[in-house]
Amino acid sequence: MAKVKRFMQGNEACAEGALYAGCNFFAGYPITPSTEIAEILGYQLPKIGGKWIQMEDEIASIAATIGGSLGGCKALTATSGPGLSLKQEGLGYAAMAEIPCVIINVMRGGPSTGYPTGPSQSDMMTAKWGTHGDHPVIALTPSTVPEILTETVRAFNLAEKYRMPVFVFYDEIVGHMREPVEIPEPGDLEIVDRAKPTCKPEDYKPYDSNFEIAPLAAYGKDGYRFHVTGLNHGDDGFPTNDSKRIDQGCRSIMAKIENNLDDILKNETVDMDDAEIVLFAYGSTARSASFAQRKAREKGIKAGLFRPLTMWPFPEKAIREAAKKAKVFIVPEMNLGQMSLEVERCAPGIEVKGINRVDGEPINPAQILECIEKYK
Amino acid sequence: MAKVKRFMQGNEACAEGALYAGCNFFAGYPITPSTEIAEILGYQLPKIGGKWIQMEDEIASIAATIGGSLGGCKALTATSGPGLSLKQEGLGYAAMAEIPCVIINVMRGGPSTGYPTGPSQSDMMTAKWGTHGDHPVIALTPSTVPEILTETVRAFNLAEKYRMPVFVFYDEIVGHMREPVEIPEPGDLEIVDRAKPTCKPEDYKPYDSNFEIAPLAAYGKDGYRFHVTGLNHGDDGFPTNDSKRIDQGCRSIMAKIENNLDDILKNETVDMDDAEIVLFAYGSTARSASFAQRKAREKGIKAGLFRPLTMWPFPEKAIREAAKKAKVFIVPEMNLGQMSLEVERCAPGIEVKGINRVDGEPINPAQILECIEKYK
Amino acid sequence: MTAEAAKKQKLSVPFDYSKYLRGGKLPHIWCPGCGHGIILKALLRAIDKIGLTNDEICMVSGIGCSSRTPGYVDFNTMHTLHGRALSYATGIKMANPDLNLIVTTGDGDALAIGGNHFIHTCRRNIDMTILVYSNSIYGMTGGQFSPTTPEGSKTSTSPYGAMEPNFDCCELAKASGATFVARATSYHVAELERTIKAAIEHKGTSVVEILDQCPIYFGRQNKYKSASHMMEMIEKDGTVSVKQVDKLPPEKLEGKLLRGILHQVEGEEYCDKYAKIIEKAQD
Amino acid sequence: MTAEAAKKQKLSVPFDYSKYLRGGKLPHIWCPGCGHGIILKALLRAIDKIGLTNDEICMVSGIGCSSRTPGYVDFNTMHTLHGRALSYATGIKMANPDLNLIVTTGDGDALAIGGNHFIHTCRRNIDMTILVYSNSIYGMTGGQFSPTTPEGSKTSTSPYGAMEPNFDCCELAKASGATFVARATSYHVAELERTIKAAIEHKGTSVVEILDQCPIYFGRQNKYKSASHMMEMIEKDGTVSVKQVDKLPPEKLEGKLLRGILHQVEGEEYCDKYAKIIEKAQD
Amino acid sequence: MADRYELRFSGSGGQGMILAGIIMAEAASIYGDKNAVQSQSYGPESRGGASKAEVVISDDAIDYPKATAIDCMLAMTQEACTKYHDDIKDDGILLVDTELVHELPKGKFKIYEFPIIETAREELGKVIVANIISLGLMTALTKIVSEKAITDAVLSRVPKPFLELNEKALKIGFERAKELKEKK
Amino acid sequence: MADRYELRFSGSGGQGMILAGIIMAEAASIYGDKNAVQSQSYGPESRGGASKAEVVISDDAIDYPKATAIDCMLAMTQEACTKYHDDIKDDGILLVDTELVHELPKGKFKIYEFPIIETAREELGKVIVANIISLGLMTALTKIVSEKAITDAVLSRVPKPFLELNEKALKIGFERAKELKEKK
Amino acid sequence: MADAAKKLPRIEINEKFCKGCSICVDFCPTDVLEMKGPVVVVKDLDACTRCQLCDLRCPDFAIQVFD
Amino acid sequence: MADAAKKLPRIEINEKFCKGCSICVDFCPTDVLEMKGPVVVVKDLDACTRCQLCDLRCPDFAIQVFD
Ligand SMILES: Cc1ncc(C[n+]2csc(CCOP(=O)(O)OP(=O)(O)O)c2C)c(N)n1
Ligand SMILES: Cc1ncc(C[n+]2csc(CCOP(=O)(O)OP(=O)(O)O)c2C)c(N)n1
Ligand code: SF4
Ligand code: SF4
Ligand code: SF4
Ligand code: SF4
Ligand code: SF4
Ligand code: SF4
Ligand SMILES: [Mg+2]
Ligand SMILES: [Mg+2]
Repeated sequence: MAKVKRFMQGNEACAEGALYAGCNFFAGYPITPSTEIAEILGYQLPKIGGKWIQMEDEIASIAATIGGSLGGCKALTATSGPGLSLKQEGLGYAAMAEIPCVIINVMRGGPSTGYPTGPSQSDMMTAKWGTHGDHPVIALTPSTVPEILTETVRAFNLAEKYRMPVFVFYDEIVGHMREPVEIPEPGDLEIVDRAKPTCKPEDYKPYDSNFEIAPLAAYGKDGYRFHVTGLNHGDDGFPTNDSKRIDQGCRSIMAKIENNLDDILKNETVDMDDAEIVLFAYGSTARSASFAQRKAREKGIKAGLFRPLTMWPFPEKAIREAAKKAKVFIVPEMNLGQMSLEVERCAPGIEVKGINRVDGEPINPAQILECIEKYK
Repeated sequence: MAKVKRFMQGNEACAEGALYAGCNFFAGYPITPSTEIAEILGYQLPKIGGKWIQMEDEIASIAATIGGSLGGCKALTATSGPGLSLKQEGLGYAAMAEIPCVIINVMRGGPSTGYPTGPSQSDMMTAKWGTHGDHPVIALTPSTVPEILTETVRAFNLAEKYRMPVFVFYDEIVGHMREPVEIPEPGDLEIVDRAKPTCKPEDYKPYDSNFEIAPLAAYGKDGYRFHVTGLNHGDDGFPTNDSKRIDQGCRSIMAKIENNLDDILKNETVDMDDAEIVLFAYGSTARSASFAQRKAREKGIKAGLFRPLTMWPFPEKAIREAAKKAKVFIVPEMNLGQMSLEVERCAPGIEVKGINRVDGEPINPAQILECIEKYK
Repeated sequence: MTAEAAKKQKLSVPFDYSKYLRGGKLPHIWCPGCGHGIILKALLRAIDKIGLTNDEICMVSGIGCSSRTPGYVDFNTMHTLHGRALSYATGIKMANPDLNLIVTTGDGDALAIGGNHFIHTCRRNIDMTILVYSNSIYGMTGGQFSPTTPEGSKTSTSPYGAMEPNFDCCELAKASGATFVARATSYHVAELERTIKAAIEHKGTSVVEILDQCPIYFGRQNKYKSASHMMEMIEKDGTVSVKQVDKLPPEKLEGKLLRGILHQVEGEEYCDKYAKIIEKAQD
Repeated sequence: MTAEAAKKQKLSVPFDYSKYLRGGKLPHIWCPGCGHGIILKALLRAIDKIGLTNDEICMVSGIGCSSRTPGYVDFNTMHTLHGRALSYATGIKMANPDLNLIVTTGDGDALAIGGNHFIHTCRRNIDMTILVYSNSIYGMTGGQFSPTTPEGSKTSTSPYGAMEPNFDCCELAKASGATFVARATSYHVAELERTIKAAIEHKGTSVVEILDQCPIYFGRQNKYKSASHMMEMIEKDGTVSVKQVDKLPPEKLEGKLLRGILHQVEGEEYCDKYAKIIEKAQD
Repeated sequence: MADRYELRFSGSGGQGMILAGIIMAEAASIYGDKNAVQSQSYGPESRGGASKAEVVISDDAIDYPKATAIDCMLAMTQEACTKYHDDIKDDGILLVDTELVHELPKGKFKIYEFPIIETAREELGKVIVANIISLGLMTALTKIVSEKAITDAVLSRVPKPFLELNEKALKIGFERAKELKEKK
Repeated sequence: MADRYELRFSGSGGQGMILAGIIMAEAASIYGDKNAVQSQSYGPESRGGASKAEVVISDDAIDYPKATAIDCMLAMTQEACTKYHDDIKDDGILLVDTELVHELPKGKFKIYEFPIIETAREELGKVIVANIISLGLMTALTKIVSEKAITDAVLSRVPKPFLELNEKALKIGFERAKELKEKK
Repeated sequence: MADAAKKLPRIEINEKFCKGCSICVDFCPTDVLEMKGPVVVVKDLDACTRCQLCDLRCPDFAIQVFD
Repeated sequence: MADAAKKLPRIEINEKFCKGCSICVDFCPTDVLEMKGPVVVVKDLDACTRCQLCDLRCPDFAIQVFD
């Protein structure tokens, strides 16, 4: 039987993906252009007995989200630029205390209040470095409405699997545009649930270093009692001043990522085999890049498209690989050059050309094509 | 006559520097290990008729600081990691609205509450990318107590000159250690005051694009009335949807920095002329690096030290220059590798070796020397 | 006859708003029937009655429809971040205590995200006038419930009816330490003007909660026929003047909010106190 | 004689705290004479009187000396961020309404940086017990003034004497919507235990402001001779029980804070209400 | 059909232009067998001022979601017409409401004028269905979706009591478009 | 003198070890003609537990501010002694309080035992000046600063009524150190 | 005063500013105004008492009443 | 009850936990306790009324009174 196809908005697909993934907790605070996610879930979550709350601000929202997660729920919050800045301290807490949760950031013009209804991709570096201190980051960057659905599902899976906050970042264009989406049926997409402890309650250690990722119990649900803190802590979750354990703790939250790159990274590539001109693009900009890449190939130009769906961790190895054949990387972004810096770092000696727009307008295919032609 | 010499703590030198620079407004919220700055200024500022207030949190502190600045004061706030994360939205506002102010961040172990009394250098990237949206950043990184004084003065000068928030970032070690400091007398150090408008009040435009940096009037002090917003705005300070003006605004706040690198950058170099092994180090870590570099030279190893006092904007040109002769960059940092990424980007093809500690202990000279010896 | 000419003839003339308005900024962005414009006009008349000059005023706001007010007036003006207006205003006032600070803010801006700064500003009793444009909704973002949305109301985030209890903004201000607390509406326009005037004239933190209407989001979702309908039902019939309280039987008071100056006491003002600290320090 | 043996003999035995304490965590980090330990002990006795099991309780805190409480007790415990405990607790409670949420927080944590979450939690009337360890100081960071530091006090950030007016934590809680509001002290230990018990048993948001002492920072800077001296002056002589108010002449009440349950009303609890929303949605 | 067909619905907030765009896209992609992407521009205040919705229809996957060269544009107000007509193709179509658009732009594209709002008001008694009439017009003018597909799409979004009204509105659109075409 | 001379003052919070370190450093750098850097370690709770202050003294600029190889260490409690003695040089000095340190660590360094606290209590009636006695002892044992410099440094920090007491405490330190040395 | 001598007020409506909310119409005590399509117009100037309520309640600076 | 028959309570002091704050000493109604250097000791067990106030007010879980 054909799948149900619905014509829906990016933000709607996000809510749909969250529900598919088993999300049963949402806490948020309205902000353009992400508000629809909260609105839809405010309608849908009660229907399935899930919990939904509008908090007094974004700080409270991320805090409640983390609390909901520790209460055993799959928890989500959604916001945009200014809200992302406010959530930073809480995000660091989730990373440090290793609490799964998913954060959607629909990007609008910044900095500050900026251009609330204009599209942008200028929060990409904030995703990685926003909160103080070294912390692990996973950030996914879908380009289409169906992809927002599937990447939101993947975000929940990664969050639950790696016990950490996982971001989905997309720009206002993808968030507000509409496309037909085939609604997956149960079983169509993989769903990862949080590993639960199986040991005796008295043996339970929420940060047991015998595990790569220790199972996380829920407060009051499984008979395990444990302590959680944002201070550096030992296996048992209690604060420690032992410099060895501090070091281990700081490194192990990063190692979760580094040791599982194959599982976490996801890229789409088009015509990369012989590509001399590599377009590195994400979000709605990747759609323009794709258009331009097609046209370029039609003109016989050896252009390829590298489209990261996992932006953080950065696809360093793949870029280093691509750099071996490429003579130029073109990085179109609706910002003043953010991911292009990472490309530059990982493609030493290769020219990296940014196409940057910060005027509230999308980067159109013609602009990219023109740039490609300069390098052909 | 000999200058007065006082034995003082890093944080004390910071307060001293602020007063020397003409700081007459402080708003803050206590947090280890930066609290002494607030405490000292709470005692000193009233003595000179300056304003001092303890706000209810860090968000209010940065807001009041910006308000104080628009009221015509030279304004300061001071914090550490978690407070820095909370101030992010406000910092973006200051950048966007181009309001001078100085922010001290005394670095402790992170992420999250982390290790409040332990030293760290893990907020360096947050300085640059913490708030959402593209925004200009100046961040200074003193290594000694006397330098904290002089760099705090320089921070005020740069803030007032370039109409933007300027950071001074140092680690807990430099913040809490004590050294003898020669107290500069009036006139010893350059003091920059905010450019004031000279036009007729009705002609005044706070973002006049005829200036590289338009003069900033003060509310209620000079008879100029004007509007300030964190939205994208035109010359007159009012919100605009004109994509050209939005683009111009976003770029001009960055151009202030890019066009004045010579004025803003400041590095100290030791034995760099023939250096094959370049130590790139800052803050207290630079002191260890300096020790190690000396010892290495004693052993005949061609080691040099590159010590940025302005970390942001990144000394890209100087590093590219140094990369021409260097065979390796060694970057010791009390974090898991932050500035080393920038060095890597700007030294394409050259090995960049990080020495990283995140256990709450300083990086000692022996550790660095050992690393140098591996590359000799 | 121009207003000028009328004045000369000593006839009663309508108020000339233009001296306080920035040229070329009208019409404002507010929707048809939005109460925010009514408040702005009453505020300008109050300022005129007090006789403040444009230079003597600094108006600060956060983010929201209400917070767009400063953009229209020819004072020292600042449009800040969502919820933070009072902290910016505190900085400005400390730096320059001679300025008359007026903060225009929404129920969301002041009481949701800005709640902490609201209570702390009241506590400090720093001299400023806080006008809370209280329309029971987040207007700017398209109609989500706020901490003043009546229980049961439909909003875009309360499709099953709002379930959260409300703040009483005035009680909160009073309990926090504000020395002047009042409630007004955009329906009772003359009273509104008088209340704002009294609030500005009061030395210390003054809070005026002004019930007004968002016909577009709150109105439509809750089946109000028009802006006037909302003003009639919510502002006129939903409130009672403090002056009438004693005269009315209890059943007439039920479910009604009180209008007027609800609380006014003397209390030493923050900047005045700080001036004494300076004196002490310089001793 | 062991406590066990004593119990068998039906003699009065001291309370056995160990069943609620985590092994190996004592002695705690609090300074000699710090009131926080007294509060913790009273809390444990209250829990025992109610008969809650360790599994049924979730204790959440922010950052501060007071916020270290959860580390010592064998419940579900969470030490969060400065000021944010109530928001974390709200998430946990929503996810798992069967848990008894107890939040231990300081005057700085709850009322300075955490003020917004404090008032909104009270407003929602979500079922949790908020214990504010009110020692008039930021203890953890070395003694800066807080929103409850009495005017004139010396602290490390008020060298000329604190100039800011205080919050009345209980008034603020009440005005915000809390349905149970009480004040207690670490001096009146039996009353403290009873009050905490009543607070936990109350359904809805319960706030207990507990006056206690920081002899190290508040005490030393303000010339108190000892912890006992502070307890005597501030807690014993500085307060009056609500039960005695009517019996005392006005001059005996001046400058005194009231102790006891100051406000208790019924109000539908947040999670109960939300359960109804779920029912409605699933209809 | 070329690899992409681009439509733009423009007018002022409240005229239902975004809904019209969505319905057109649904007609193509859910009730037809094509692909479609709809996008829109929000004003800075999301209220008042000109607003527009764009629909790209294609037999293949659609990457760039915004208009590049418009095949057919509807303008329901003068402001929208003036602001947005620029990128209509030379062989494209511009449909305007006669009541509100007086100044016609210059260009090589074909211009059709029709009193859409007036018809909704006078013939159907409901200004609110002007956007549905316009969908009928656009469908018949462009033939980019079938009349059945647009009818299905419209009716799936309309509450029962209004089915007939909307069907009528669509039909009016279909018919008058034919007349318009014939006139040219 | 080598290019750096390192001292460590250790004990428990409240014993004035940090102040002692600061005074020693001031003696060297403000009242003497050397350079000095003082640093300290804060416990995670900044109260209770072992605490230490380190002073590096040199004729030249001092880069690394922490101890690398200790020339002279004071331990006022057993915990501090056990925790911090590790990096005393082979030819270094360890001075301990006899009352509180019972288990002496093993090492090639010289160990001096002296009842510092007891002397403060018994001879001067004020436990609080134990740290000043220790400064006297350290000065005389190490000769890294002059007696005049340390005296100036101490007295500049002491309120008038306590000048004499502190001077006495220092003198006791100077004298007893000489006796200790002679004994060895 | 005799009816003949009565001087009528002048009601100025700024059509560019008027957003047609009808607040002035709905609350005019003597029913002077009415909506005509999207803007307000004067229906019965004679009845105007110069109470200014229309001005005071107009959110849009769009109506003023002169003697 | 005759004095001879009086069964004395047992006061257990945990010296490892006691921080010497003297709260128990200062508030004991019958002056049973006293400070000895840094910790508390029993001075006059005979006077103890078993009121438990010392336990209730001790912040450090350091003193308990058994029958
Ligand atoms: C940090 C942050 N969070 C959220 C928003 C989005 N936002 C803008 S205005 C607003 C609510 C405004 O409501 P209110 O203050 O009541 O003003 P009104 O529009 O109703 O006049 C919100 C949630 C924002 N701009 N910044
Ligand atoms: C965001 C943030 N700001 C500041 C701090 C520093 N800080 C830690 S605890 C504290 C105050 C604690 O005071 P209170 O809540 O009264 O608890 P007490 O220590 O007095 O028991 C402060 C300011 C922090 N940890 N995080
Ligand atoms: S959305 Fe509501 S509050 Fe905002 S301008 Fe429109 S009517 Fe006013
Ligand atoms: S600093 Fe004060 S509040 Fe903190 S533990 Fe010590 S006495 Fe208690
Ligand atoms: S002035 Fe009064 S009577 Fe005249 S039109 Fe206005 S509201 Fe009506
Ligand atoms: S109140 Fe003002 S905007 Fe509304 S209809 Fe009347 S004149 Fe027009
Ligand atoms: S039980 Fe009572 S009488 Fe006995 S020692 Fe304790 S406080 Fe004193
Ligand atoms: S109250 Fe407790 S800690 Fe204090 S002296 Fe007595 S037993 Fe020791
Ligand atoms: Mg509102
Ligand atoms: Mg406190």
